[in-house]
Amino acid sequence: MAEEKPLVKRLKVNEEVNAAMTKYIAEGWRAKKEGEKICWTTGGGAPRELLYAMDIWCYLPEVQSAVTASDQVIVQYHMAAEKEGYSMDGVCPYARGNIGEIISGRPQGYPPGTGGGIPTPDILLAFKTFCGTLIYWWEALKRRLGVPLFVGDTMFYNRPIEDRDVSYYADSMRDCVSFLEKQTGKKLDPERLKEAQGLSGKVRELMNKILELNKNVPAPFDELDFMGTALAACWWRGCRKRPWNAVEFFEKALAEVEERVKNRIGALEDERFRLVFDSNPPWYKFNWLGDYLAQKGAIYVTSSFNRWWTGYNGFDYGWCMMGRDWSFEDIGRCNIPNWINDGIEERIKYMSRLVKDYRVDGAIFMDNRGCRILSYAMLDEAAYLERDLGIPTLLYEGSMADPRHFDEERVKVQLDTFLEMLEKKKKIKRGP
Amino acid sequence: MITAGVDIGSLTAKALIFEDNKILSYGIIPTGADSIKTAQNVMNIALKNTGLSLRDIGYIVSTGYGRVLVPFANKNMTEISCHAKGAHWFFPTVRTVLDLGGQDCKAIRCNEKGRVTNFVMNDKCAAGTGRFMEVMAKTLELSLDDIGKLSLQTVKEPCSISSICAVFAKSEVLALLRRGEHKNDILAGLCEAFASRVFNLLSVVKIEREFVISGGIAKNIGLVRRLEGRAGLSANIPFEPQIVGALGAAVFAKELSER
Amino acid sequence: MCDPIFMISGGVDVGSLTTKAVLLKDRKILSYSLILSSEKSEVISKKAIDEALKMADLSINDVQYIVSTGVGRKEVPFANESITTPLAVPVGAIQVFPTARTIIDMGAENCVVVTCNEKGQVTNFVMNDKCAAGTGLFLETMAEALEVRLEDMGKLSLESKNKVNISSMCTVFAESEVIGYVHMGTNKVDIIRGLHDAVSLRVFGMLNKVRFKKDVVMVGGVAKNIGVVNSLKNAIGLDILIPENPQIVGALGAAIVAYNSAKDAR
Amino acid sequence: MTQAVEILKSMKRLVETKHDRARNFKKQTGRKIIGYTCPYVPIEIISAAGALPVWVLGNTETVVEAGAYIQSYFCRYMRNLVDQGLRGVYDYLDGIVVPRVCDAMQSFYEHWVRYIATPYKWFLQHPFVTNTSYALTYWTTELTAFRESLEKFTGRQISNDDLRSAINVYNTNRSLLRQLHDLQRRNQAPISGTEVLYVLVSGLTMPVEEHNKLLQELLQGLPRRRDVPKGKYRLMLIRGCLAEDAMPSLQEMEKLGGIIVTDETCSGTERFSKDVPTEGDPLSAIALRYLRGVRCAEYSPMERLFEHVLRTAKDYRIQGAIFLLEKYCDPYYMAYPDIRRALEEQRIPSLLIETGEIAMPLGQIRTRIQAFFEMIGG
Repeated sequence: MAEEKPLVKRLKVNEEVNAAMTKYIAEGWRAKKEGEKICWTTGGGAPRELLYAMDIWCYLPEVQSAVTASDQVIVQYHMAAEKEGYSMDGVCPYARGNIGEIISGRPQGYPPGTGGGIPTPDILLAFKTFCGTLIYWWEALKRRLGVPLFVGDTMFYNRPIEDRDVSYYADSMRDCVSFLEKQTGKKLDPERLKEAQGLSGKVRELMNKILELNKNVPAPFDELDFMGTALAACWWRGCRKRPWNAVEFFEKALAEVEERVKNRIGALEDERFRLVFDSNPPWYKFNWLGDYLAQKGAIYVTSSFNRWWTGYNGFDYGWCMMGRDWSFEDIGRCNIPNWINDGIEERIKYMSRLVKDYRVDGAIFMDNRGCRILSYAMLDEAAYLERDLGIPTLLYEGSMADPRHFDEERVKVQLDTFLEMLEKKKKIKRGP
Repeated sequence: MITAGVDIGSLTAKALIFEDNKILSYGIIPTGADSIKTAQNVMNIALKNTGLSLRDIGYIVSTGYGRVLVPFANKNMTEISCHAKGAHWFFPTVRTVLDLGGQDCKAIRCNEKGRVTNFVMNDKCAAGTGRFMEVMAKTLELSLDDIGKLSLQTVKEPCSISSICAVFAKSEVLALLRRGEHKNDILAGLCEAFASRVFNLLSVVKIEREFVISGGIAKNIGLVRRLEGRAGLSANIPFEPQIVGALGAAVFAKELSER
Repeated sequence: MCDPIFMISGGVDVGSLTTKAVLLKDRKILSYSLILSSEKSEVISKKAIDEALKMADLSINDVQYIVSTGVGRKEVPFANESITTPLAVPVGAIQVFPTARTIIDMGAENCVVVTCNEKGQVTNFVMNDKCAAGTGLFLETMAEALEVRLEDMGKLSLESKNKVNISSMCTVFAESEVIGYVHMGTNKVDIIRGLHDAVSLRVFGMLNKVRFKKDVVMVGGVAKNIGVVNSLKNAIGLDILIPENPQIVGALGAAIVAYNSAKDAR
Repeated sequence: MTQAVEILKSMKRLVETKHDRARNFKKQTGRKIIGYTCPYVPIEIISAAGALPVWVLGNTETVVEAGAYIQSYFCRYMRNLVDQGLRGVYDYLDGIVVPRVCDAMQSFYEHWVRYIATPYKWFLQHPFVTNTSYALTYWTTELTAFRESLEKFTGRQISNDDLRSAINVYNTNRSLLRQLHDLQRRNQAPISGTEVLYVLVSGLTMPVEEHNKLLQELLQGLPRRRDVPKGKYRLMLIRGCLAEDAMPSLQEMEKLGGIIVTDETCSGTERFSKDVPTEGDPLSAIALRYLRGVRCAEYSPMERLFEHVLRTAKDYRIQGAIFLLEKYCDPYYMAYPDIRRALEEQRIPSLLIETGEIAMPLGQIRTRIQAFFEMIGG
């Protein structure tokens, strides 16, 4: 029976990341009491380095919603938000979860040990580096919490990035600095920002190294599992404080992965199908998905998601290397590029590269009702992978953070059928 | 003067005869495909044992799904206004009315005169409508009346019903049956899902006591208990919850005729 | 007792509304059964296979290999193997129509569109998304609302002279829309036609997603609805092949798979 | 002098025949036609280039072919447009111009250029932040690039005088529409919301000069109109793009005794409430108008939107606001709860009606609207 097969061999470092996150939230509450500044900022190209350089505590409501989803408590927040009119179909499930959490006030002891959700902000910082929702969401937070908001902006790069784009970002960075200086009453120390950018660049480099190692057969780690580590990157890139110095997590992770590669240890005992995914995973079914695939010898070896800011379309993350002299333009050059903000052509190129470089047998995407910007090119990608690269592709219906859009039985049927398809394909390849 | 209210719902049609603030008589029949005929039939049934004829009725207000198709009505009004009015007639202190109709479910807030001050209706997802419960009763081969009682006699614990769509809830129930779950537990699960959805509607209009439940499903004791539990209030239920709409219409008819 | 040189194999399809069983003697259908899935899968699947066995006058021991499919496939105690519906259906369809390359399976709660190769192996497939339009349940609910028998809908819709547009794809909304039309005294046959057009447009959308190719076969309960089939034909501009017993194709496919596995076993 | 009613009828006809008219226009004038999707496209530049800007409008037809490219959870407006494109409804377009507004519109642009591929295409990188100097700088450069690309495509220089005259004629159009909007402020508005919709939409699909003529006649005729609409309940309509796809719901509202006297929609007041300054360098003037002059649930800061809604609600003495929101329209759904609350604080009740592919049938909409009127009418 499939069920008896060993499941995913997970990365040890993830436990440390989770512990650190719990601590960061608890510490944040304490620091807030002592008058330190808390900032809620957006994922993607928001200059987190700047916040750390100015000793501002930095929290990501997007991540928080992913966490409440994987803790299976997000639906109550969704419903709280829906009562106020935040539509289940119209509004991003992250935003609904986050706003609902504010509306309903957090239930006692949730999330376990975190002192109850992320600390309430003194500063709001939104950079539109991919979806428009971020802006509407942060504007809604501003109206609800009455906290000062700064909005930074980048364009939609369905064309090559030009110098005017870079200087536009750089200008908004400069503006952002004076905003933060006003809010904190402190001046930015350029050396601190240089250091933070360096750390951040180091994280990009390490992360990229690790992701490259999954090109090995068998794949040393499960791409879904690695998201646990990647969390540290999107949260604490540029943070030097222990235990949240992301560089350290990634050095550990790299060591762990290199060790596995050296001894030809795979994340699965018997790796049979190498898969890629686009968009987000269903956070509330996160481990379930990895293990269900593992039972059938299938594993995600790469994804657009984890590569979203290490750059893979020829963009040089070396811009932010340690010790280099930086300008706001440089920071722009390394924060702007991001596949989520690319046009269809670029995304297809991107997927094809992943498929070839990682020797992928099939693609299983979640058709993500929760995020239009992540999913808008999916059907085009799928068509291209199937028709032009002969890579079987499955789209199953779901939402990154709203379990009510996910029907386990139906997903199982589709996964089973699809993996059976791959099986047949393999047989044909091997011949009789 | 004698007035009447006719409520052509999607599942049942009701007519009520009303004189100097008293209910003379009423009739309830299933809504047929031809609603004009249905309206006449139900009106005749209501008139039958009053010795009155249509000519004796001074003013008639129609309401419900088929409100525009009642040939002998002087005016038509929505079930929302009529349910508030009717509930207010039964319980003058009422401030919140929950009407669980066949096709949709409405939470209504009203003032001391029984006038609507705020209302919300269920969106497309049918959990929270009579149709939903009817489909489930059929699926479980039970009569609508049993559902409530049985749902309170759970064997293990309530099954969790995740789907809010009537159609998918149906297949979910079938799956539970295939897995050999006990009917009562499935029913309990259904009523839980139902109650939580309906309660959401109530909290949108901000539930205030006194609160009245009208419509056919008010007879579902399992649901009523669960709603009361969530609201922390005890609900007022008219002796015949299905006629509240028709009654409201008749009361409006009285007021309009006096203008 | 049957001749040992022959191979007896069985397929059981436990659907959400009906359960079907098919018995094969080699690749030929010996007997089949179709009953309502009103009980636990373990029980109902047994009933189905027993009924088929009775008709073929065989006992369960005569059957070398049994494959189960459908939503209850995992709960069939006597099955040697279980496969999903999208895998079983094309195998069965190919058996009936060797030229089949695209199969539409419209069951009670799911609508699956599959493309396959000449061996009946799946090359691509898509399932309807959670909004249930385009499924048997959708039409069943509407039949109830219209107070007509589900099985009559097909031919009734053919009498329709003028088109009624069903705007909503949501079952519940569509139902109240239908009731609305009924209350307005709209001709039932026109409403039914409107429903069929709505359903077939949805399926057409799915066909586009898998980039369907000839021949197109339709199976499952809804395939018996001539109205849906016709408006789908008009939509895709191709003929659609319908097996004589569209509901048992899944079970048939499972039985064929069983036959092959048993043959390999020898 | 023609009756207002006659002009309104003719405008309705103009809308119904928009595609044929466009095709004839090309045949007769040989000019190019450029499609656009949103009020943040500076159409002055397009018409200064000698092309006819045409707003591509959604209709209520079922989406079929587009389903293979855009998922069902994108708004009908965008899915429907791609579907129309695939079916060749807009085959007369020489180009498409789409600004960066919402994610769905980005997706629309990407799919349009990929699968419908009009000869000319331009994605206008409109800043999301409208109140900074560097946003204005960026936007001005963007418009300069847009101007040049249009010159290349049409093979004709766009002089500043071309721009100025385009600005003037569109300012005229805007001020005429404002005059019409002023008439709706009256206690007994001489024109219904459904009629206004045709006035607005017809203007989006024809040469602006001709539309101006019609508007002038209409404005002369209206004050003397005898059969003024009977509607009792003064309503404000809030929606993204207001086009024919909203017509069924609008008709219900006004049939049941309401009258739409003002709106907050992209194709409505948002389009004409602000003029382009006529002095100074025309392109900079356009840039300023199309950056600072916008109030949209997409752009930051959003206060302008809230202020406008509340002010107009007061000016026009509305008794109720109808949020006629397209399902899956995330920007509006994100702002909706706060706008609704702001209106409630002004004692203005509101009703939410969702339109879209899996939306409510009219029967359901009717009940909600009638109940809403019974509530505000007492």
